[in-house]
Amino acid sequence: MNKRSKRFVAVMITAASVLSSASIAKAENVTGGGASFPVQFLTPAIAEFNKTFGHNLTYTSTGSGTGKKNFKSGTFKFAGTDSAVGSKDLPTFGWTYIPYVAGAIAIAYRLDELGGATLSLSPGTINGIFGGTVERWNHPSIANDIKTNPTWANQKKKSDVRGATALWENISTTSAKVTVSMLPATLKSNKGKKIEWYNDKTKKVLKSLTVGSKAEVNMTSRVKPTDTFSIKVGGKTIATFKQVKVTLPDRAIQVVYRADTSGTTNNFCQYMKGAVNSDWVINDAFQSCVPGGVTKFGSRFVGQPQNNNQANYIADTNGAIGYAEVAYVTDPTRASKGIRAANIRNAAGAFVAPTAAGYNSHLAGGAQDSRGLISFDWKQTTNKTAYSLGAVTYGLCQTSSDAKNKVVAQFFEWMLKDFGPKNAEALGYTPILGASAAKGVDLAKKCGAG
Amino acid sequence: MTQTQITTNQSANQQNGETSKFIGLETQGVHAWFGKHHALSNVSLRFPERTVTGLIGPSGCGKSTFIRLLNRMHEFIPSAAMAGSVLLNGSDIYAPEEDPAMIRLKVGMVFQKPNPFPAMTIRENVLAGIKLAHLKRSNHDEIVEQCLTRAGLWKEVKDRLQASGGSLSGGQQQRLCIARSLAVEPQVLLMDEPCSALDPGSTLRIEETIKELAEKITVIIVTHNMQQASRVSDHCAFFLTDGGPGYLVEADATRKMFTNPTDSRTADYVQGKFG
Amino acid sequence: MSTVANAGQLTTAEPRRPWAVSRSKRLLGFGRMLTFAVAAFVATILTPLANFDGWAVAFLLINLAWVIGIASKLGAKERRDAVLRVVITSLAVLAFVPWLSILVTVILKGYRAVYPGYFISDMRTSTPDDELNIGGAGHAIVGSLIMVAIATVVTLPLGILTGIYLTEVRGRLTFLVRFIVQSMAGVPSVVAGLFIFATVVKSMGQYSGLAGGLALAVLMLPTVSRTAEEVLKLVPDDIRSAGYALGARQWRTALLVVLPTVRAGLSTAAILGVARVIGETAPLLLTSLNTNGFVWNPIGGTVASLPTYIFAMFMYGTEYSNARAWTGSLVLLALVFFFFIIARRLGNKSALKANANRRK
Amino acid sequence: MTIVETPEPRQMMVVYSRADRIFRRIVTGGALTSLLLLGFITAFLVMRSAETFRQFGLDFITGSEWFSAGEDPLGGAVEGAVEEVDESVFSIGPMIVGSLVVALIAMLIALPLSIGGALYIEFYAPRSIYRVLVSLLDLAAAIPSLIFGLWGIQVFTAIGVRWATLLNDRLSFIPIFSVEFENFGRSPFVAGCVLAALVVPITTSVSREVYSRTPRDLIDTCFALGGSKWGAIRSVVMPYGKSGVIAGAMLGLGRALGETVAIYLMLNLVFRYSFEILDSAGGNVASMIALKFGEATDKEISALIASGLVLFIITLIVNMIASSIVARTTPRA
Repeated sequence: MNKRSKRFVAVMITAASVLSSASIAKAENVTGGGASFPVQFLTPAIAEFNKTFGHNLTYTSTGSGTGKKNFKSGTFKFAGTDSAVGSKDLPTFGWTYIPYVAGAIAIAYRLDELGGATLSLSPGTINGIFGGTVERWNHPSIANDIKTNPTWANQKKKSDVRGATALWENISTTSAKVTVSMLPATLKSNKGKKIEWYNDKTKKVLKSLTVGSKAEVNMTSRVKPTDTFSIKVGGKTIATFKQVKVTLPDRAIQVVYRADTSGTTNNFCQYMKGAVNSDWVINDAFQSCVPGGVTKFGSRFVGQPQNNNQANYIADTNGAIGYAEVAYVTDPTRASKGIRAANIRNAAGAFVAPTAAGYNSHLAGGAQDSRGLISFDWKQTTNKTAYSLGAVTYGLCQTSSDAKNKVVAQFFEWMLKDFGPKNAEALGYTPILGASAAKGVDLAKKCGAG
Repeated sequence: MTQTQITTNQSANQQNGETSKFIGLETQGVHAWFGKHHALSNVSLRFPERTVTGLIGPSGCGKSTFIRLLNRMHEFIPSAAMAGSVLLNGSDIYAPEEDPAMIRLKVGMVFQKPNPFPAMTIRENVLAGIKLAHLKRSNHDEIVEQCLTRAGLWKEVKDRLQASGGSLSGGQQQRLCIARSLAVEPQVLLMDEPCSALDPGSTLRIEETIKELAEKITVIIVTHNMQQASRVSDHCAFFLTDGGPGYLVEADATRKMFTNPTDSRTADYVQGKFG
Repeated sequence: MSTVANAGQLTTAEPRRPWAVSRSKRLLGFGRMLTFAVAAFVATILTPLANFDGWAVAFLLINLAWVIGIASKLGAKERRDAVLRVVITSLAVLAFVPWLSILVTVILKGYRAVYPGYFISDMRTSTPDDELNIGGAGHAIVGSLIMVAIATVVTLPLGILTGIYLTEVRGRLTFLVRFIVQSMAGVPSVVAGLFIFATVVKSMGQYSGLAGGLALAVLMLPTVSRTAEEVLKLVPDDIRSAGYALGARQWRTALLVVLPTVRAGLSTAAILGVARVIGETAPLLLTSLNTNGFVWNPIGGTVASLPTYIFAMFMYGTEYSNARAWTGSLVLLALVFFFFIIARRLGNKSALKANANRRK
Repeated sequence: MTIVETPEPRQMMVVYSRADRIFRRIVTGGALTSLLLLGFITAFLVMRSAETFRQFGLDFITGSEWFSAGEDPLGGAVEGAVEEVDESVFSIGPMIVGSLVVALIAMLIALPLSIGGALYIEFYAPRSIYRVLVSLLDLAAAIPSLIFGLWGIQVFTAIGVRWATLLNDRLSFIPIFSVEFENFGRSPFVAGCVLAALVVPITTSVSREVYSRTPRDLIDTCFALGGSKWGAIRSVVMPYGKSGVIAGAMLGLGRALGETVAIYLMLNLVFRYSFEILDSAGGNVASMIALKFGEATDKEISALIASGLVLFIITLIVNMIASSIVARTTPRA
């Protein structure tokens, strides 16, 4: 054996030992796949799970339909889906649904003329835009929504306190709510300091709180449209809100939809049909769910494959609007290009931002059946905090006793109890909480239980 | 036209190896066609043993076709046909029960362009026939040396037997091809214009080789070159065509053909009056 | 004669190249190009032309204008020649620009996520959005190589047999086989994927490296068969005749003489086939899918591959995942180039080279 | 001279020994595998798409609507949801037309570039970089289309949109350059440009190959007769290489028609016949298959396979034309 081949063998042995040590004994290879909607939640979850428990779980985003078919044929040990399993895809073996995470779908847009202000849209306007009747941004229905929900914009480019942010929400034309949220480190270093809602014009403190252990605190106050307000932490300003006069430009609206068939589209269409206009058709293809189809709109409606391309296109195009899972909209790279998520008016008449809290509030108003499926209630006329547009995504697992199924059970239980509540929100998703989570854990325990 | 015969003055001689006794090679009324084209008509010839027979004649007179008929290489051309018989040791090589591969083993061939096997070394080239025909030989080194010596190449290549056959000069390559043909111990060696692609120096060497070979085996050589025919051959056969199929004009001892031919056309041709 | 005597005395001749372009002329040409480049830059500022592509167009137009301008001084023939020269050079530049742009893009965007671990670690415990010095594409590289190996093992014998059939055996179906092989080169890759999905994946009940390899084999077979045929055709008939004349049977001639002669060429055929299929994405999305970890078992479920890895990283849609996608592209391109260079070197070594040249 | 009767020719058949016959049988078997494979693929496509063709007939090819009724979506979260009447309609007319349009755009751009590139390499490039150029060209032909797609969407789209805007500004009076909506990013034109970039190396490579086989003495003769380069190229090289260039173009066209990933990323698919090439609305069969596959119902999968069959037949025809041109015109050695 010459020197070079000796070195080669040495390298191979090292590589082999590295690889074998990575796959600890009893580690299970478990393959699953399906819906692309939860991918940005599932990917970090799986990485963390594999790291913690030493297994090798894989999830490939193939779309819910393929996921369900592969689950039925046993090709996937577990699957993810945003919709119920159809009669043709019902597996012949024992199986169960597990609701494990949800996510708000944002109406994402970019309109530079707004100067970063957040748009508020009523269901009627959304119907007009996505149904093709509202063609330009200065359409009266959009202007009207702004009038009923004046836009307050943060004038301060950068918060003076690192890791602390403030969010403004209108409660009515004369009152507003401010939510201050802080990262754990910021919370620690600012403990005991005062959070103040300060009126810059009258130089008065409207509300004041002390930084405690809660990462998110709310303050509500009456406001005058002409005043300017600062939110301060320990005397340092983190945001300055001012009602901005928005002049809507005479610019064409470019609707950007998902070109591929997807559960996101399906859930968007469910919302449109349930909460907005019953003419909509529930379908995985956007072209098929708009009343009358999009063909007649030609290139004014543009399809993009996959969430990220759709979100990129909106972020790159002034005047574009579309729908996408929140995680793809709040991403800093795209946000810096000017993509924003609109507030949507709910059945109770309030304009709500696509947050985990808002969507959870909406889900809490729905019902859950014995299979774990959560149904939406579009008519929650008293729930002012609900953000109604979103999707719940389910895991599918086999109940037969099998080491791999047990790993799947462990995985879903861990996500519901541990990973989800801790991380879902930061990843742009909505954790399943409360009774639904308890039900989910029960269902997860059925996997591999025999 | 009278049938021409070259009679042998030597009796059939014993050959080495497992091959059957060599009685002689002769053709009887051989014709050849390419599709509808009648290329060669009615050639009857007998080749004296351990001599060199030169086949001469102008281009297109069917010499090459004829020589390829002698070891069944003719049939590789699609649409080729023949008539008559070619007798090797008294039996027709075109008889249905004859195995062409066995015929070719007894009747070797050297081609116009040197064609050593490019992927083989000089040594492997010499032994190629043994390997290809699946012959059982144990004395490989001996065969290599013997064949290369007979082909007049041994001194030049003995130190680089492992070099590629393609690394030799054209003349050396052709001698390598001769050595390769000798390794399977043929009774007859056909040479189809073996020097036409070579320079005069190499040609001379090959001609010497041919003369030496004829001490042991029968050589049949097609050549365009009158000087070459007169230098190397013991007998000559003159082919001609009048636009139709080629035919044999006459065959005789070379000296007679070049000095006192029977047919006037032969005289004209060997004197270079046409061709 | 005196002229002859003079000629004889010229023993030390200086080598000269009267046709060469002089130094000053070259400098002049360079200066002219520089001037045009600046002019083109000015044009991009003053006209709607923008960016590098606009500059290039302006540059070419100015060149063309100059040639037509000076051409008025020339005869009709020279004028046509000069214009043709600029037009053809421009077209050639335009033909090469996209691919150079791709090369530059892949390198510039791809080098970010390169670190030694990229080649040996997988994504089992890391996310596409993690720091770029965590995780890697080792599993995808291994998966790609396994699938390509399967495709090669399946295709090479079939391709070579087809090549031998077309050149040595030449049976009754020669025309049909050649025709079908050429037609198969046009099977859209997504159709090949659908076919293997419906047959192999469905019957095995799982996605697998084997299925992926077979899908690639469908796409690779025509390339290999055709190249094999081309290479075998280059073997001069003399060589075959020499084999037969030595008393060899056809099969021994084919296997012991013809095939060894084109060994290098056949390796080239295989490698060209590999280079052709290693970047195929669509069929793998339907047959082998993707996974996060190393999978060595070709029938043990989903397997990652470089194309599906790149695709998944790109679709994940974050800054870091995008960087990973480009690094994957860099690795993929490097692999393709690597195979190509091997093919080239083998091709150059080919014993047939000399023969092929002689034929020309 | 006695006239010799010419005997009947004895037809000669190459007789093979047993070993040879076995060898030939094995080789033939290997070669027939390719035939069988293609047969299997075709049979599979025909079988799996039969349902679709039975239901929609020719409308599948001429119609322009694609609607897949989903299977009881989550909205009705009740056990055993009611099966509705299946209203699915599948037809791919605009996708076929769109595939042809994009491929034609690609070829129109690629062809002059390829011919120019090939002529440059063979007749203008300095000899010192000739080999480098040829190698680069072959390498370019091997770049995976996925990378073209990434490059297209992240680098080229911006450039393509600028060109499209310019074309639209100046030439919108020509119908194909007019747009309904000023949105050029995902138009057949931009996608066609990327496809052209993908096809150029292939067609250039083939053309160059053919040009390089132009007999040198013909060109030299041309020069010796006082001809210019222009004359040599026009009167010797171009006619000699014409069929090769056409064959190369057909190969490129076949590739352009079947391309999936690059188009998947670059083109907005709309089920409507559209010939406005700057408008972000086009069609493509291959990428439609990829787009619809993930969430497809069983019936939709049959329709997708039927689309695959149609695409297959189209590319097959193109390739047949290409190979027959090649077969007819390959210079005989």
